[in-house]
Amino acid sequence: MFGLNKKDTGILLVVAFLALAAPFILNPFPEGSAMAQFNAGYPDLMQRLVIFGIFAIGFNILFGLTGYLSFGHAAFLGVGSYAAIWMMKLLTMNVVPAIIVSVLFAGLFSLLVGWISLRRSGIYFSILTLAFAQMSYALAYSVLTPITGGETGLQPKYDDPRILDGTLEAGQSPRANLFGLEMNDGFELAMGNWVFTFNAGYYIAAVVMLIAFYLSIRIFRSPFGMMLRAVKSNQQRMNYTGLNTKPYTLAAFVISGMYAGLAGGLLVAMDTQVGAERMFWTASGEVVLMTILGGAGTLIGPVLGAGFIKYMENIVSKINKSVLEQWFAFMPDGIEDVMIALVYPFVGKGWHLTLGLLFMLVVIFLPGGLVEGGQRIAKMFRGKKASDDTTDASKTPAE
Amino acid sequence: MAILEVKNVGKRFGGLQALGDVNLNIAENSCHAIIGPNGAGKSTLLNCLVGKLTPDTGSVMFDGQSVLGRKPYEINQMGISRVFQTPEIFGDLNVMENMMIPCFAKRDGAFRMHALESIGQERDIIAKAEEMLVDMKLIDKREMQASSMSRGDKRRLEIAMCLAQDPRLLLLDEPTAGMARADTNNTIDLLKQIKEERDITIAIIEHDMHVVFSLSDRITVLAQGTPLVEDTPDKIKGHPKVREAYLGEIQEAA
Amino acid sequence: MSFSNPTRRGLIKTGAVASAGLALPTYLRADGHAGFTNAPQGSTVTLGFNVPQSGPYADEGADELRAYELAVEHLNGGGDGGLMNTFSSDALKGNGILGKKVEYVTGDTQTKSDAARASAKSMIEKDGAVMVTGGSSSGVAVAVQALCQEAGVIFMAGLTHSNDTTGKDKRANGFRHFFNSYMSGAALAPVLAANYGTDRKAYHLTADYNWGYTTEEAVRSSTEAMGWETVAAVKTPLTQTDFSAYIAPVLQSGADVLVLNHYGGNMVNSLTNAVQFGLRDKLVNDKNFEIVVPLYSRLMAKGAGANVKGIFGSTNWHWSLQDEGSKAFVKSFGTKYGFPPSQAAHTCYVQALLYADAVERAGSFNPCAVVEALEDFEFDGMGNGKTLYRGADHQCFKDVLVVKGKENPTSEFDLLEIVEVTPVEQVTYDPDHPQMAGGSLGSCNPGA
Amino acid sequence: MDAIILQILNGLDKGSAYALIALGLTLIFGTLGVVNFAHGALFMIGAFCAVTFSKMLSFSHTIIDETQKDFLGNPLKVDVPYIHDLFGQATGNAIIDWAVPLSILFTIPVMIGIGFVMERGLIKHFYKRPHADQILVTFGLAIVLQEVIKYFYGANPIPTPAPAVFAGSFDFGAMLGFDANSIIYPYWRLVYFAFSALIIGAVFAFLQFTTFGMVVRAGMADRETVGLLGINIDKRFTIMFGIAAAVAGLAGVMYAPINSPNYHMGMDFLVLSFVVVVVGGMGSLPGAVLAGFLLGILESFASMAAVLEIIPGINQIIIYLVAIIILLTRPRGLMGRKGVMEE
Repeated sequence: MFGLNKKDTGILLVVAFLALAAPFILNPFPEGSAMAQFNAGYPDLMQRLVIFGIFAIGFNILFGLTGYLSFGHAAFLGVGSYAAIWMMKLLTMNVVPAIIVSVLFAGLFSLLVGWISLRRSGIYFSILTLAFAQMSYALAYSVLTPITGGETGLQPKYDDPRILDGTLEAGQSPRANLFGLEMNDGFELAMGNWVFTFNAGYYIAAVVMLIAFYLSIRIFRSPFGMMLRAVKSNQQRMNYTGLNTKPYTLAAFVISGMYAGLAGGLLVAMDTQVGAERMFWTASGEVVLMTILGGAGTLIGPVLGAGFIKYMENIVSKINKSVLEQWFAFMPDGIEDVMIALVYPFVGKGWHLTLGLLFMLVVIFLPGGLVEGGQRIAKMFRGKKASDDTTDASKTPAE
Repeated sequence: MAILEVKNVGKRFGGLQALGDVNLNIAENSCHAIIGPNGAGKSTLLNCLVGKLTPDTGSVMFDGQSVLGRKPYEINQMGISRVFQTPEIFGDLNVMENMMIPCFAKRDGAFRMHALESIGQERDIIAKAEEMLVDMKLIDKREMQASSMSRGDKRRLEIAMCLAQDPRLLLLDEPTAGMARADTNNTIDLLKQIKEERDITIAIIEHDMHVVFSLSDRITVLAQGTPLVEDTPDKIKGHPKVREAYLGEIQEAA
Repeated sequence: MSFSNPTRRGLIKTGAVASAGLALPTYLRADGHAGFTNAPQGSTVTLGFNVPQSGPYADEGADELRAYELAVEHLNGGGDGGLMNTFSSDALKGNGILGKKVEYVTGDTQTKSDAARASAKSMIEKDGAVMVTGGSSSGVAVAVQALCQEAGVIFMAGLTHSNDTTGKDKRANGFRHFFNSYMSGAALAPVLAANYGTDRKAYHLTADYNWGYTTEEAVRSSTEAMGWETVAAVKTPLTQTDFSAYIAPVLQSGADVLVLNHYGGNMVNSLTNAVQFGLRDKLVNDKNFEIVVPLYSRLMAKGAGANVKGIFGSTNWHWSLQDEGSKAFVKSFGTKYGFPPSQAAHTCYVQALLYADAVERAGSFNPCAVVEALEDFEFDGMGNGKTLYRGADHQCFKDVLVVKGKENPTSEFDLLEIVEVTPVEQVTYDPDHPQMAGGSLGSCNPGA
Repeated sequence: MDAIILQILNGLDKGSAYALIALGLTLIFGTLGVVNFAHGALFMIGAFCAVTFSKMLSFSHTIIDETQKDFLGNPLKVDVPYIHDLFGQATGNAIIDWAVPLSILFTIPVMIGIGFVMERGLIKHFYKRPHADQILVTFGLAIVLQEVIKYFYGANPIPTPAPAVFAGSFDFGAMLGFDANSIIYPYWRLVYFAFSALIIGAVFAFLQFTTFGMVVRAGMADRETVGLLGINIDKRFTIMFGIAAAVAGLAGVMYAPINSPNYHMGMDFLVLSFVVVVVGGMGSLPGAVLAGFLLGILESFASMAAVLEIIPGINQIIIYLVAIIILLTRPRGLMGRKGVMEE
């Protein structure tokens, strides 16, 4: 189907199902129950999960296939975001032009950065990309304030020109839309104690993510994808086989930069504002972590990694002491206090600690990331028979 | 007619004159060996031919065109393939993929953005790659990861990858270095077969005189960066100058 | 999903039962009948406390959170009632807000606008918060304020000092109790002139982002109006940690006052560096060299240690104030937590109470009703004297404190002493003052 | 002229900090082949060693002073350090005043210990793993370390002053014949400069003139061969990791009075120190030192008001700009070796 083989079609269908059913899957706990704290089925987080999924999928095309570790991809996300918000300020609140322009600008910027950075490889390449991203961040935060809004960022305002849109009614604030369908439109479905939110913005982002994911499968399975893996494996042989590695790596770099721009444009479409912090080096580091955590070079790994980190950031950081008190309320007082004292450093304001520990555990015990973890579990269930079946669904020959 | 003409090539590294004034013609469809003691400049010369190094002086013409100033991949696209001392293959890829890559390079040139096509649909490439694997007796290992093969198989694969591009000139840099006797003999047989079956010129750098004398039509002896003699294998064996510079080694090896 | 704190066990059970049957607090849901986002259902109302819990302002965020917890306790009738006893409005009864028990959710802004918006969105979308408050930087305040305007909830800004928050980036649904750069400049200038004379040459080091720009502009224009001359103004990167390269040339320039338009870690480091360079021991133009820090906070003063001694700055509030409101707040905060509150804690506590009071007076949680109740609301007894929430820009106008680092602190909290309480008249400006120009409030948005 | 001398002085001082941090990083990379993202955290822990040590010195018992009131109007509790009871108030205060220099003695064993534990417990298992894995695991470790520090010490900076004798600044201007006050430099920063020079010199001397150092240098050049000689290079590498940790820690201790330590100061320096190492050439010790000073001086010049007037914002990007230019013109940094970290 869609020019994919059976196995890849399977993966695509699984991801499509997960994306479309996310409002159910992410809200497994009834409202009001103690576990409802772990529900993630609200629009903003669902949107972020798929958008950062796109970011990581794109990063994986560069890092997973060619092995070039860019430490500056957040800059492309930021450039895409700024391009998108300016389209919304100047042209229209419709998200389509914003997203197209964000991909375009990120593509151009990544072409420039890639063209320069790809003159070097290894850590030298990483530092070059890092340097570009840090310069972008520093300038966006300070001297470029007239263009970027600096510290306070940019938001669409009532009195922006927006030449394609009519003037807003007084008191209306500009809202991002897709030909009139507003991003925060939607409805809720209440089933017993469960409430499921279906949000237009999320589904738009999810469809874009599925297209992006489908394209990434196509790239992985294409001769071009094979060339990229060959670059990672042995550049010398590439050169002596009459292949010019520079345009291959540059193309991969630009494609992943465009994915980042797409993610940036979507972020703006879903949440109409940009701040320079999204270009800071830690944001670039985050996408590296997502990709490696999920499983670099695998198709589905980056999506899993992105989901995992964003979930941690948004859910675990909101657990405060009174939530813990409620969880452990059934315990006798003394034990309750001990439990709270034990758990408290790891949640709420300590969520960074949990994240750091998890990185370490995953890298130490699951070098192939979460995908490898899944494979090990699958192997345990399938028993011995599966042990020589190395072509696990989500694995690619890139491993 | 010479397919490769090397004229007055010289190369210095700092204070070291690696190549003095090298003149060398390699005739089309011949097998030409370049021998010489360690440090004679064999590898430097080879690197000058494939674009890894640029000579300070002189010219290198391949089939009437200069190779100087071109990048390795451009020179390869002109029809020169190189086999390395330690097999350079795509270790992370499987054997079939290793084989397909030169086929693509031959068909599509140095770069093509075939990002949305499926490998599975490239039937002509698959057919050609499979044919090469059958020829090289590697077809049973097509799904094997290349880095996990034996050294001899890696060498076969590398040669096969070079041949898949139908090069006019094949450069071999000590193809049997570090090989066991049996593997060496297999490689000699393979190269002999290639020489007979294909329209191809072979240039070989080799230490192992057994290999040199089994394969080559002409031999150039390089010493201290300059060609000492160039002649047929028989004559080289008895040449006094060669004996002087190189004697012990020839006799022991032969 | 949102829980109140003090009497935890009993409450949790009822809370769980109540919300299990009823409230479905996603803002898309409640719209239908109530006509505004996240209309509280059942017997509780949820507020969102969005403060920095990680990153450099985490300690300030922790203090804000303490203040909010205290405010919730007081609103629900617990504790000693705190400022509710001294507040000029007596709408609050200690029975929650409009009879609904106050519950809250917390989130981490990380002092990044993206993270702050994500956290605020989760409060609005997931937890059904009807008001979001908190934060410790202007970037975050502006970003979250814009979000709340779109979503149709009220935003009560925490610590944000840039003119922009109620200037060019003001929004109808957003309110700021904290003072701003203009007020700092206006309050400081006369005190500086009185202490250091009117013939001074100032050298500004300015954090290279919006807040820095507005602060530099404010201090410059007010000091220049007093007769000072500005010799140079150099911008320093936010990520700078060592300011030596910026401080070393100060003396060469012939300046005799250094103004550090820095906040947080930047201010701690630049002040420490400046003192290290011995600037304050120097005599320039036959005058003692002086350093000024326009925006002070006790937490920063603590970070800079002995270096703050004798250095002037301004602050929104300080625990050593002796009016009834301040004393009441210090007492109930100090009794609960064992140390005096910071200005961030004070402004956050007051904001929570002001919101609750406005809802009571409006008789509705509807953001538009709340906006109406808060606009041009005059009150007293909250620690800053008579205060006006101006309707034109949603900025509070009140006395501003000029403080000075204390020479002989008696404890680690006793670092600043109040030099002057600048009366409100002196720091009031027109809503269309050039430093505030460029924005418009729009009108209140109650949500879909 | 005096402005330029001042910025050179400044750059040397700044550069000495960069060089000192980068030195340990490149030492670990050169010997162990490990990209250590936790190096910044080691620097931060060093600074907190100074904080901890001065807290230990001023470990107190509480007496109630009825004559003073605290903020709630209760009698004031006054902390009296035990050290006052031991040595009397004057000597006690003098010891507390000298806490930072004294804490060097405390820091060295602590940091070497942390280095050993890190290397044996974690880093050792990553020698053969890809650099990306090393980066991720050490980055995770860095987060964990800084969160642990934050848990115990909070997020706010903690003032850790230098001894009172070092307060104030030295007037070079007067000495060199310029106007008074035209070139002043704080005593403590001069101490820091001298201290870094000492440490850098000691590390070089250690590697150059001892057998141990010779083996390690050989190991840096060709690990396998040295291993074949039957020398237990692993044990030496563990010791090197301890030394690198100690160097980072010492850089942190002495830095504490310059900038009040906070939990994220390691991350603030991490990117910078990587840039320094890479510009110097991965694994090259002289390269790291040279690049540290170079970037320090350039950064100082870029922050001059006169320069900023011509190119606004140059101070924000100068380091990265220089890094890009150097890497494009010198492929392996200033003094890097071929083939290192290029795959």
